[in-house]
Amino acid sequence: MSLTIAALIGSITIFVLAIYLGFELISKVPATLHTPLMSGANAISGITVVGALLASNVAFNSGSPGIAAWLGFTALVLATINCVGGFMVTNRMLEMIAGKRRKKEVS
Amino acid sequence: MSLTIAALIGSITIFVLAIYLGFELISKVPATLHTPLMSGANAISGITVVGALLASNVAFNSGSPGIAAWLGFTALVLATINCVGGFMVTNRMLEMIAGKRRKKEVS
Amino acid sequence: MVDPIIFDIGYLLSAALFITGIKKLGSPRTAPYGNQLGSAGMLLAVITTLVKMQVGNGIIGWELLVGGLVLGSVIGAWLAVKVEMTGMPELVALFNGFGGAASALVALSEVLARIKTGEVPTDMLNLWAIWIAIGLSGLVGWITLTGSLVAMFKLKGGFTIPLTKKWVRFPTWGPPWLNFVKVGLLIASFAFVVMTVREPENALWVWALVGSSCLLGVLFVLPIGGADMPVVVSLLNSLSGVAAAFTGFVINNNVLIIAGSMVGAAGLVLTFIMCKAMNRQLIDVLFKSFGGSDKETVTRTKVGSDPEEVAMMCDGISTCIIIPGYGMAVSQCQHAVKEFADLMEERDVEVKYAIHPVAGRMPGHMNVLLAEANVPYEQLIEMDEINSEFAECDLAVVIGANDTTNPAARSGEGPLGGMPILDVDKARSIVIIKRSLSVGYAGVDNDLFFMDKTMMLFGDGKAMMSALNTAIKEY
Amino acid sequence: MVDPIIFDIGYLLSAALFITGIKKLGSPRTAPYGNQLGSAGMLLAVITTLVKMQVGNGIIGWELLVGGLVLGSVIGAWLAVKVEMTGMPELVALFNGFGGAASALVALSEVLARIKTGEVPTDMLNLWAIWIAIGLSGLVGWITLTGSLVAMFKLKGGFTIPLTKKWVRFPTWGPPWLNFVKVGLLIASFAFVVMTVREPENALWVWALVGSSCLLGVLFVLPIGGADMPVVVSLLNSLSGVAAAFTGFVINNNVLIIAGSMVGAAGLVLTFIMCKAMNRQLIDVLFKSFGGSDKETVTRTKVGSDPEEVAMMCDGISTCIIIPGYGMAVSQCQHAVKEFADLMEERDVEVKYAIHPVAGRMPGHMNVLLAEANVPYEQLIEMDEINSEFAECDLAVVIGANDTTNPAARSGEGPLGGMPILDVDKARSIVIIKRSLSVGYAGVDNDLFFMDKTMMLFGDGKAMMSALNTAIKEY
Ligand SMILES: NC(=O)c1ccc[n+]([C@@H]2O[C@H](COP(=O)([O-])OP(=O)(O)OC[C@H]3O[C@@H](n4cnc5c(N)ncnc54)[C@H](OP(=O)(O)O)[C@@H]3O)[C@@H](O)[C@H]2O)c1
Ligand SMILES: NC(=O)c1ccc[n+]([C@@H]2O[C@H](COP(=O)([O-])OP(=O)(O)OC[C@H]3O[C@@H](n4cnc5c(N)ncnc54)[C@H](OP(=O)(O)O)[C@@H]3O)[C@@H](O)[C@H]2O)c1
Repeated sequence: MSLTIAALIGSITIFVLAIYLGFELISKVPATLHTPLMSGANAISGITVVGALLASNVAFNSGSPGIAAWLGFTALVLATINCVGGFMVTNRMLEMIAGKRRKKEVS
Repeated sequence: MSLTIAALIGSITIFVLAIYLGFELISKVPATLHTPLMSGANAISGITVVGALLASNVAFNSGSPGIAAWLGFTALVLATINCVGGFMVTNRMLEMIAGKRRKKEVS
Repeated sequence: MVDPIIFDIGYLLSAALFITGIKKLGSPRTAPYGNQLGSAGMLLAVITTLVKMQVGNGIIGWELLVGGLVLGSVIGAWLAVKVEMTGMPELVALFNGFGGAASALVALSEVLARIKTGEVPTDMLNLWAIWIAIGLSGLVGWITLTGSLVAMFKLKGGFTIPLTKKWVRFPTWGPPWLNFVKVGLLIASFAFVVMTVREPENALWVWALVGSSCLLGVLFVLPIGGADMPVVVSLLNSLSGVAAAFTGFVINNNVLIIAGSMVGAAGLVLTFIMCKAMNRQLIDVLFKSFGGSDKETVTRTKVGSDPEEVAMMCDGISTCIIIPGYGMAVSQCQHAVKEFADLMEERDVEVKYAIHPVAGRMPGHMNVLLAEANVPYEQLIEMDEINSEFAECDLAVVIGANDTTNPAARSGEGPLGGMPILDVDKARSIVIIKRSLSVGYAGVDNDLFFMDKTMMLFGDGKAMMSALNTAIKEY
Repeated sequence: MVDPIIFDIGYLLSAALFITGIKKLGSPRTAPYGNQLGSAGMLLAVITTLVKMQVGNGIIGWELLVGGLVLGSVIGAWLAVKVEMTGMPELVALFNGFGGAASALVALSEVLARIKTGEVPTDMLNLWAIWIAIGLSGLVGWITLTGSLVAMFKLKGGFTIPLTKKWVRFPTWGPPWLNFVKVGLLIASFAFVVMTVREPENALWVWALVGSSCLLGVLFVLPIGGADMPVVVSLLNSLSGVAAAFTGFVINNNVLIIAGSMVGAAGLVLTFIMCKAMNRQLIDVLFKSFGGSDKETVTRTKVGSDPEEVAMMCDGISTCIIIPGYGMAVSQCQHAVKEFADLMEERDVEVKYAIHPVAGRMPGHMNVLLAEANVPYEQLIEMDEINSEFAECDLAVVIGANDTTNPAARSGEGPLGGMPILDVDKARSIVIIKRSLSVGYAGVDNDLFFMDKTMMLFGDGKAMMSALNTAIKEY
């Protein structure tokens, strides 16, 4: 798990590019979509679930699952709630806004 | 100059992100700016001048500057023409379009 | 040699899904698809991680990992399904807090495990890079957690004290000097981050950081009025993305970095967009308190009308504008409202809905509710467009809206000062349905109620609307 | 340990400058600033590279490197300064070709040097990654070079054969079967790339690739009519970006990857935007030839007028629309046109300019020229806006425009079919200044010339405009 300087620079480059991209992605959003967009983005920030998986596994693998392991497990549960709940609640909101509209367009 | 798999993946990630970013950056451009934008972007693609510098130096450093070295040198000249000429010609076009307009705004 | 590439491709693909997902979420037609893309990306990332761990050192606690995932999914799904439309903003805030907490916990777990097993990096580069990433991830993560929790309670308006079942209004408190405390705490937190790097074996600094950043989150949101909560939640959402990105640096994983920093940036943009829609400056939102203060005592009075009287009013008009507000959301009377509109249309009245951008408690709140009640999209008119029509409108029916119609906003002073409002007072006659003369979110008295052309229908939105509909049918 | 980080920060900063530069280039107010940011990024990247090389293994051929940079700068600056406004599109195409060639040459130099010194990678990963990057960089780079050169000559319209001084029109030739040849060549080129990887020591495949891709570039542009060249140049610009990105993989440098792929993507977007402005589908542009074909022989005739007659016409009108076209650019008569407009305005005539999006030979051509002549920006009206005003216009003065005014486009057939045009034929009277009755770029006869209300002023644009101005002053 040792870091090389090249890898660090690569990560920082990716960080900067993704920030630029984030700024560009969203330009004009109608008020109706503010909350769904916020909640969808929030669900995506639950990607930390990947970190939680790694952290709890590393901690449990290390033999003596102390406080670190259980912190990792808590993180896992919270992150999963964030993702799953977030995507579902976003979906519910969108069903009502966009779902109806789509139906109208078809008919 | 050996490549690790992590570095390659990092580069590919950067490649993909930059492509996304490129697509997002430009959305609506007034016709007046089509040519300057094209020519400005073209000048930026002259960034290959960095590659040309490295290539010609490596080739000359290798002791016997054969065909590879002179190819690198040619690349260097062409890339520099592309950058310098490109930025200057873009500037000339913009001076006429935007420069005039700015002057008007001030007065 | 081929295996590791597959995992990286998996991560790259999931990052691409996130990017496309966020992009599509920004436009009405593609938003549901965008959300699906996002969740597909998440699933892919989780599966990739599980397989990678199994292929790597092997997973020891399969039951635990899967258990955690299942437990989280069940809780998340349950919360998402059972919440009512009015409770959505609170839930989003809660989820957001969980996300921040998870990032902070991963960082904490990592640093404690490393200290315990003595895996503290010895070379400068690794120490600085990893320890700073851990510190920042914790700092931002804990702020997100406690800030989001406070925001959630503020959105709810308060909480019941356990056992006593007493409802307590959540306080909004922020004297000017608090801003100095906040700055001081922020500096202290950064100092703690630096200290963790200088004494990497000492867990004390880590815990100090946890404490200071948790406190910071609370103090950050405490002075902000409930009306500004959506903006704050959006900002906290941006922070939770940043926390995830820092966690990505801790565990050296690109997909966290990409998704996290993208959400961070996009969330910030959204925050500004929302500020603009609410006609507020971000800096004012964060450092000047607004609304949610103690309600003014109502001194004036107005005699209420009854549904029959209003039904009579409704006869013979030709244009009617319906102005829904937070009260419609609370009493869930959108279906009754739609029925009222249908009754009016049967009588050849032209019906439109005036949608204020911040009516209700979340942006787009009214659109969501009315869409649920099958109101045709074309009848929902945005503020800017409909304001010119009030002068030609025979009857304006205000259902549980208050601040968004309050002419006091035009004066430019007070908590509502400068907020654009619906020009309901220009209508030929006005009916207002609410339970009392009491104030709305911003806590400002509303002259509209006391105008001669205004009839007040006091009562719960749903009950009153039904009564009105019955009265119209019988008239 | 600190040193290498500085270089990487330099590269990262220059990438950020490129990104911001491209973004700013897309909006009129910020475009000049965007261009400066881009050039600052380039300067930073070059300096970073030079310092890094010196600090690293040391630079042996300083004179050569600096010499190359200076030589390139001088040539580039000279070309940029001496070109006339009308020649800009050609110059951009030429520069673009140089950029592609540079990428291809770097790749070629790298592969030849490695073969010569025996530094061919032995492990699969390096071999595949580097050799494929080299192959693709060459493939795309050579296509860009030869394609851009052909495009340049097409934009010029032709070339003088050396020694004989004979002007030859550049041919446009592309029977349907040529598309199959192109596909075949493309497949062959990819096969050569694969072969370079399979026999990495064998330079033969490299040269085969050079040949096939050069040919491909020529055949790709040869069938495309001159009128579509701007789109093609934009597409080639995108390709030159892609070539630079592949070169980035070859020399393992992120700034090349970022700048290159960003230009690649942005160029593609711009290509589509331009297609849309010219009302063409990209696929039609690339695979169906259009315009630039042999000119039709003119059979009808029309008697020309003289400036005095037109000066008389100009007296007593109250609205005048000026329609500039390619002929104004060729004869450089924009100042005379502005003088004409001033004369009209002195006589209380309202003057406007009708700007067709593809008038001239590059988008925005007319705006640039008229801005040079100090025409106020508000008087330049876009096609969609001004078309409704022709019916109320007393006099339309067409100066060297043809296709953009040709009513034949409305029929939907022929090379002009479907192109939106300026409704000049609706004006009450029309004056057209051009040298003859001959056709414009698309090679279609123009009924406008033969209408009764049309007066033709035959002659060079500048000469004719000056004569007209004198006549008006003397009238
Ligand atoms: N949309 C957003 O993003 C957002 C988010 C947070 C805050 N805000 C703020 O919230 C406010 C929204 O304005 P608004 O006009 O929609 O609402 P409001 O000003 O908050 O007023 C809502 C009114 O509904 C009435 N009401 C409550 N429950 C009811 C029930 N069951 N039946 C009938 N009436 C009921 C209340 O009066 P009674 O108590 O007399 O019944 C109250 O005066 C603005 O100040 C806005 O800035 C907006
Ligand atoms: N803007 C772009 O991006 C772009 C790029 C490439 C091609 N195109 C195409 O170019 C065409 C542009 O239309 P347009 O109406 O501007 O031009 P056009 O249709 O090409 O016609 C220009 C006319 O100017 C006359 N002319 C040439 N030299 C002259 C001189 N010295 N003095 C006076 N008149 C002169 C020519 O007639 P005489 O020979 O009789 O004098 C010619 O008919 C369109 O077909 C467009 O699709 C546009």
